[in-house]
Amino acid sequence: MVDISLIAMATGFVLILIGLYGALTNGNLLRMIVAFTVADAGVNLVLVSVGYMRGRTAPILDSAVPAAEAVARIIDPVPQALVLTAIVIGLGVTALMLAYAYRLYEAKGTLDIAKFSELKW
Amino acid sequence: MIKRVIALTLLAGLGLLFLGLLLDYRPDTDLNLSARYYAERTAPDLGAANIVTAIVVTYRGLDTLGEVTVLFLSATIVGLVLALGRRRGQAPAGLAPVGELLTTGSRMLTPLILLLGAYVFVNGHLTPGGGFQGGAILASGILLLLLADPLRHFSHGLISAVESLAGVFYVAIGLAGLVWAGGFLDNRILPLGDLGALFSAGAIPVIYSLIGLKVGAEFASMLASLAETEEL
Amino acid sequence: MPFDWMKIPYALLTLFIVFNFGMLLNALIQKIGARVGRRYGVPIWQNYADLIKNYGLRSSITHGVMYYLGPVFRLTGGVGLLLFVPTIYGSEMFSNLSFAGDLILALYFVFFGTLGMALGAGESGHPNAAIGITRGLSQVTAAELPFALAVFSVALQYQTFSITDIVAVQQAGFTSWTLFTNPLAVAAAMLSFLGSMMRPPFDVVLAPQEIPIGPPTEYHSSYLALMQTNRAIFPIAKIVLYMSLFFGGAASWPVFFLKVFAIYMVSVLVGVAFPRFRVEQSIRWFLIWAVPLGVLSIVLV
Amino acid sequence: MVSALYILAAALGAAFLLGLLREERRGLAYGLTLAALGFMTWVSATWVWAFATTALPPVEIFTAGTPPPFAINLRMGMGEAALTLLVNLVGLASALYLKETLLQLGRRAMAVLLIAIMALAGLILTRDLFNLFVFMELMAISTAGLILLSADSRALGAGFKYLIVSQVVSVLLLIGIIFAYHVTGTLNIDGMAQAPALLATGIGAIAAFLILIALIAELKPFPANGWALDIYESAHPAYGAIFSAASGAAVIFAVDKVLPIGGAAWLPVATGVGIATFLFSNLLALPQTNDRRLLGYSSVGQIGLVLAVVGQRDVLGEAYGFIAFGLLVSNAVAKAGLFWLSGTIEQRGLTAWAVLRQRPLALFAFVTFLCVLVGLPPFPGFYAKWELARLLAGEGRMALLAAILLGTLIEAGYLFRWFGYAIKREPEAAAEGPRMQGAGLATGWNRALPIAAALVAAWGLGFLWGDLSGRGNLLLALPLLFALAFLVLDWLPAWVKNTLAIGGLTGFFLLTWQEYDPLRLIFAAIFLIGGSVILLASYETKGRRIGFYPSAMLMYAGLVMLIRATDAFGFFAAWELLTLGSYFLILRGKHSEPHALSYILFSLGGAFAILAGFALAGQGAVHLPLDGLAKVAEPLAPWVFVLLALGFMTKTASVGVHIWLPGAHAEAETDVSPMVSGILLKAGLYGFLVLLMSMGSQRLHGVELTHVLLWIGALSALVGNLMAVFQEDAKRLLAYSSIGQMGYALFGLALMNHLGWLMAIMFIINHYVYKSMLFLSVGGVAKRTGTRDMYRMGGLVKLMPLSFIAVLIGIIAISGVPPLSGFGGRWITYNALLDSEVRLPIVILFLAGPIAFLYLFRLIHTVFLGQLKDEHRRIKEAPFWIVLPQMIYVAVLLVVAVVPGLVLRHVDNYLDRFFPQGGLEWTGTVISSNYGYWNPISIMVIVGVIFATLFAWLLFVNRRAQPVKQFNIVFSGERPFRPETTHFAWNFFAPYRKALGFLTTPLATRFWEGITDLLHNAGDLVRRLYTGNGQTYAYHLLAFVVAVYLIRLGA
Repeated sequence: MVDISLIAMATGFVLILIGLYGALTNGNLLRMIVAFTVADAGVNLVLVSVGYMRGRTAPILDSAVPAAEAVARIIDPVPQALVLTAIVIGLGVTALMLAYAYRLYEAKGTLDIAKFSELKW
Repeated sequence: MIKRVIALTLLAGLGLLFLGLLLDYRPDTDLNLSARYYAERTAPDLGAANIVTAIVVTYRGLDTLGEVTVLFLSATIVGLVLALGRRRGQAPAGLAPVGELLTTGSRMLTPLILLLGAYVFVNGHLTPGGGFQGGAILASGILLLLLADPLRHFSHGLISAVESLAGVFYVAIGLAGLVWAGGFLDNRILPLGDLGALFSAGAIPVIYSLIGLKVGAEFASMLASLAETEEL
Repeated sequence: MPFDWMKIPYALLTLFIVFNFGMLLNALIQKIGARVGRRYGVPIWQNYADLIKNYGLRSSITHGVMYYLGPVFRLTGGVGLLLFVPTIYGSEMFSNLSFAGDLILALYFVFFGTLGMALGAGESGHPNAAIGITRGLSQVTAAELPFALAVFSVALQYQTFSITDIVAVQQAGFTSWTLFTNPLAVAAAMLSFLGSMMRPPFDVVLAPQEIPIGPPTEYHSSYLALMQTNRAIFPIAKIVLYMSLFFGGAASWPVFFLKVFAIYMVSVLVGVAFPRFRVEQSIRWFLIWAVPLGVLSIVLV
Repeated sequence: MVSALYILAAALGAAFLLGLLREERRGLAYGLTLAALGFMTWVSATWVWAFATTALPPVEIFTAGTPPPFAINLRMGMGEAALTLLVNLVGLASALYLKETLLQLGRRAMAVLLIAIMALAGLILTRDLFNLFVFMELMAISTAGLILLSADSRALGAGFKYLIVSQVVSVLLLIGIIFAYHVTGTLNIDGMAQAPALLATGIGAIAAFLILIALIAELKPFPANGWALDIYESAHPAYGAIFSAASGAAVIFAVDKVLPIGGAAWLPVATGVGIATFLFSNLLALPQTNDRRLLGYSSVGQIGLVLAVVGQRDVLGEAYGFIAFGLLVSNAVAKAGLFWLSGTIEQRGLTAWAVLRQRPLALFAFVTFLCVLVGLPPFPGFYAKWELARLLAGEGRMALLAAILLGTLIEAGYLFRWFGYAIKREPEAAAEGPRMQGAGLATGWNRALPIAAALVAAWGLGFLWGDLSGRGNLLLALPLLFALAFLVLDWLPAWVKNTLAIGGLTGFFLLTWQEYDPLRLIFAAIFLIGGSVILLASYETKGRRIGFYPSAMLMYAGLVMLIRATDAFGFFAAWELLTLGSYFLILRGKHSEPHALSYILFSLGGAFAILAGFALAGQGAVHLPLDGLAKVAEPLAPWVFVLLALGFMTKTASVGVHIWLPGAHAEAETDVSPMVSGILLKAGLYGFLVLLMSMGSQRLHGVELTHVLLWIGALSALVGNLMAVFQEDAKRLLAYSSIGQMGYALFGLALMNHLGWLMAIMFIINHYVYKSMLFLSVGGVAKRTGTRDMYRMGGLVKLMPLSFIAVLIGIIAISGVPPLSGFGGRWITYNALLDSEVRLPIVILFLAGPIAFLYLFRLIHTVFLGQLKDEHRRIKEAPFWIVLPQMIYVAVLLVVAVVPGLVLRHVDNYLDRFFPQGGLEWTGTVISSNYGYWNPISIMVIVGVIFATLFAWLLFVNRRAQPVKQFNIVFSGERPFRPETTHFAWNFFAPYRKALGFLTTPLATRFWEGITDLLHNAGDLVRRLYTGNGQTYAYHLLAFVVAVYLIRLGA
């Protein structure tokens, strides 16, 4: 039976590729931003799926998982911590891109990226 | 058309890369070096029940500090970017009336959302979730208020005050760790208490609630800034 | 080595002999040219008459210092060249002041006169003078090259630059002349000799018909007299150099007169037969015919 | 010492505190920002001082009280301390520079600036990979924020493009990090580096690839750096300074930390990407017209160069830090300074920088930064490039060294072209803004201070790197100090400085002349005594003459250090100093800007060939004494010979590389032309002497190299003289004649026998004397008549007799006519030719000889003889100070003509050491060789006597002759009424041009113009790659990633 983490990772990768494809082919700024968020979601999915181990539980020490048995019972907590930071950073950049998109729209009245290419060569 | 073909070929190349990762990936059978250390040492050293919180707040505290700064930065820059925009000042014109269901729902739900958010970031070191998740919940409450009444004006002064104070205290705690305890952002400046209790795991709950407040405030300021650009 | 004063009277004696020989030779050659053209030609003493007339005249005008120095430079060049080269081989009396420098000095002293003349004529302000000089200088660059190559190949052959040594080697009968031991060099040198003798086909420089007598246009009376004296001495001095290098030099005066006359006739004979070259034609002619001979002479020595 | 964490904490604390202050308390907020930055700078400064003075090991800083693999640790070593100091200093200076903008935008902008600097410091200090990612993202976001400071509306577009690219980079980096963690079990960089096997195959290899390619992408590699250039062009210049100096340095240090995890296979990749970026960025910078975009290309190129150096760390060993930091620090200081300078100029065109001419101090800063960038002495880049070349050549990586030198040459090209515009061109639109007067650096004090700091830092670092290099600090060399002293004394009047200069030169000669052997003594005499004689002519110029004396003294300092140099480094440093000094001198001419540019390019090209030659000869040895060239191993020796010969040929303007000389010498000022022509060309010959003395003759593929030099010398003589014949401009005629004379001297040296070298020495002395004399006299005539075209002059002998005498003696000397010293040179030449077995080149040399007559006569006839023009009727003799040196030279020429032994005898004996047989015998007044004899005194006497008698006789006969008026000539009956029509000067040798004109077709000029056009068009074509569309830039990035992956897969 294929391990759940492989499925999650595969979907993560597919999401990344879809996101990047969207960012590359869509001229509209907002569509690009949404595409990047899709890619970020894919990345986060991959991050989480790396730490998973079959038949283990979440790394919370409580009545169900006493401190002594922790080593044998819990999955790898580090990717979980990393994904937390990755999500927040992804959000920060997306918020910034939205603000930029707004100002670009206000400046040129269009959302087509090709229109903002006066800086070239 | 040509753009699509090029995009597809490039992504095929990247996909090849990812395929290489996917196929050779063997999940671990038991915890690796760092995970094993965290599993064994978190309870006795830091006294935190939620290992992920322990990692996020203390072991990799600098990351979180960086992360909070990222959010602070985004909020500030969004404020800066949109402030530049608003200087030309458009007064919002007449508004479409808001649905009755939304106004009563928000009046009832908002306190509950805020309560849940507070609970999440206060118990960060015990139950799943923590500062960021709690802050996000708080922000969703504020978003609900905004949806209900788009003209509502949030006092930026209050939000940035909360934000700054939380940030300053966070850095102060970090420095305190450096001066009194083992290192920067070390949580052993407060008693560890016993595992599972509310007041345990040293400074972790304090830090995490500060983070919760700060994240909530930052989201609020971002939403407020974005709302004020509403061109009705 | 102490400078023995007796050399000066001997040198003046050589100068006197060569000067008179030059005057007569020029007149004789003009007479031969006329007789070929079925004319009587000038009397043999004609040059003396012109010279005395010019020396007698007193000019009251000058175009400035350099104009003054032009003829002086010219004659100094002619006389100097004669004295720096030993005329008669073997005789202490007639080796003139050749202690001062060797073949290279002679080679370069030829230009002393030309340079001085150029400056003087330039000063006169007459455009034709300048045009004549540019033609002369342009032609000289191409004409000098084969001669320099020939001289160098001779120097290579005899491994010396001192003229007396070169002549000494050629004393063993006329088969030992450079003419036979190094014919290519002599051929190149003789072609270049034609170029330097200001006779047709290379006399565009002072072309009588086209520009009133070229560089010395503005010169007259005593200035012209100096130039005429030089016109007598300078060709002979150059021929002495050719004679010493290529035709075994002269052991006595009669041999000297004969050889000089023979070499001079070479340029006359060629001159009679050919029309005048323009400057670029003459340059091309030298570079196409004379220079390869010179190069071959150096490579094959 | 305060722990490095306080740097991060202080910045964050201040940023958050700013939130508390009310909106209108901006002054206080600005004060707080400066205080925080000041504190951070102080902390890193104390660390740098601690590491510099005590042998402190790098300090590990743990967070969260737990050892590294399980928590984030920071390291503070010498490298980190220096870089954080650099970052904080640039941040502080930029904050100062941005005073108005920050106060206008309020506390938010200040917070963003603080966090940006903190992010960079974090990037440098952290040893944890994920933490590196967090700080990288912080830097990306704060960059996007800071771009908004710019008043340029296009900055928004640039910001958005940057965010797109940083999103793609973060995707790759995160995937790489998580799989690297999965494989190695740790996130600590050092932990990963210790387990290279894990990251060598399978997932580990791909993870390492993703991490490293993401980091390298952040370093703006070619072709994926369109976004960076847009930021440089549109961002506020103060931010441009931070972006290029600080963030460039921080990210390159991060790459340096993380590179080991990719194992040794990654070094060639880093080098490849780095060198490609360096070359292409410099190529694309050629066609740029916007100053900030040009600076952008240059900084992207420099970072590429440092990346290439990082890629060579295995070869560079312990000198790696010295080189990498040298290049990094030079780039940082120069770029920051240039960006701040660009802030004080309104228009963005390159010629707009001509406004700097009103601000001498700013102009000095501008040229200092350019020299720091190109890596000229005495700045750090010079020492770094020397060590780099030495080590690369030692490892046989000549292709890489060639690429680096080519890139640097192109960079020097567009930078000095820019400097030429600043000095000579007029700014297009008259800047209607406030006319900025006074010597100040910039308008506000807050803009002047950063520029001044960068200037002081540039010179200070030059001093520091001089000490660190262990090769004798250039700034402590007496001659260079003497030259720099004139910088300080530039406010004095010109004649005071002139006296000081002459005193300095002659004093130095008198102090040191015993130390030199006869050969070097001649060169010392020419450089010092000759230089001071020419300087006499400089008394002519009144006023202060800003910039002349420092440049002149720099050239003389370089020349003196050249002959006193004993090892390759000293020689090369002197070579570049004299090139720089002479470039500034030539640039002073009115229309000399294009020629000065071609001069500096050829000279630097030659200098780099010499650098490559010395590096190859050294084979990695730390010190290479000059006579060590003899001990170079066989397979390399010919190549070293070729490289060094190429370098020296650019200075003696041999045929092929001679096209810079005519313009440079003709357009220079009156007293600069003799210096540059009479003295500077000898440096090239001195180089050849050193080369031939140590290496002797070499064979390459069976071809005898000195034989090739013979042909080049002969051809230069022919081409030089032939071109001189057809010139209309007097100074150009003399310039081409110099090419011819240098061809003779090179021929003499290449004969490789006793008399050949003696001939070359004779030529060196003669050429200095008569070329300086002729240039001075022509300069004097040009000053009086106002023109240099010969056909406009004529008949000046009556009005300028002294100049005429000088030119007369000069042309007699050059043409080699007996009484004067020129004949001595010719006589030795003939004897030398007889000695050697050379045959064919002689033909060309003999043809070149008489041609000298043509242009000499043309010069003297058209200028002094012939018809006097109406407008010149009342001109006076040349100024006294210009005529005096000429008369000195006339005297010297006569003395050398009569007694050549005075100088040549010692040299002759000295040359016995190299070529024992074939010397001259000096018996009494006769000088005889194996083949002939020459008695200069007797020739002079005989000629003099004959001349005097005839002259006296003529004077006696024509006692009453009066000078006649100008037009009183036999003009076939007509009366010439206009001097113009009767002065034969224009197209003087028309028949000659018909005959041999085809030899003067400008093949070399066409060849070199072809190359420059090729580079320009290539640059113009390739830069179309950056279409300006943000999405296209994302394509470039992905294509770059996939391409590098395929290349690595293939390798």
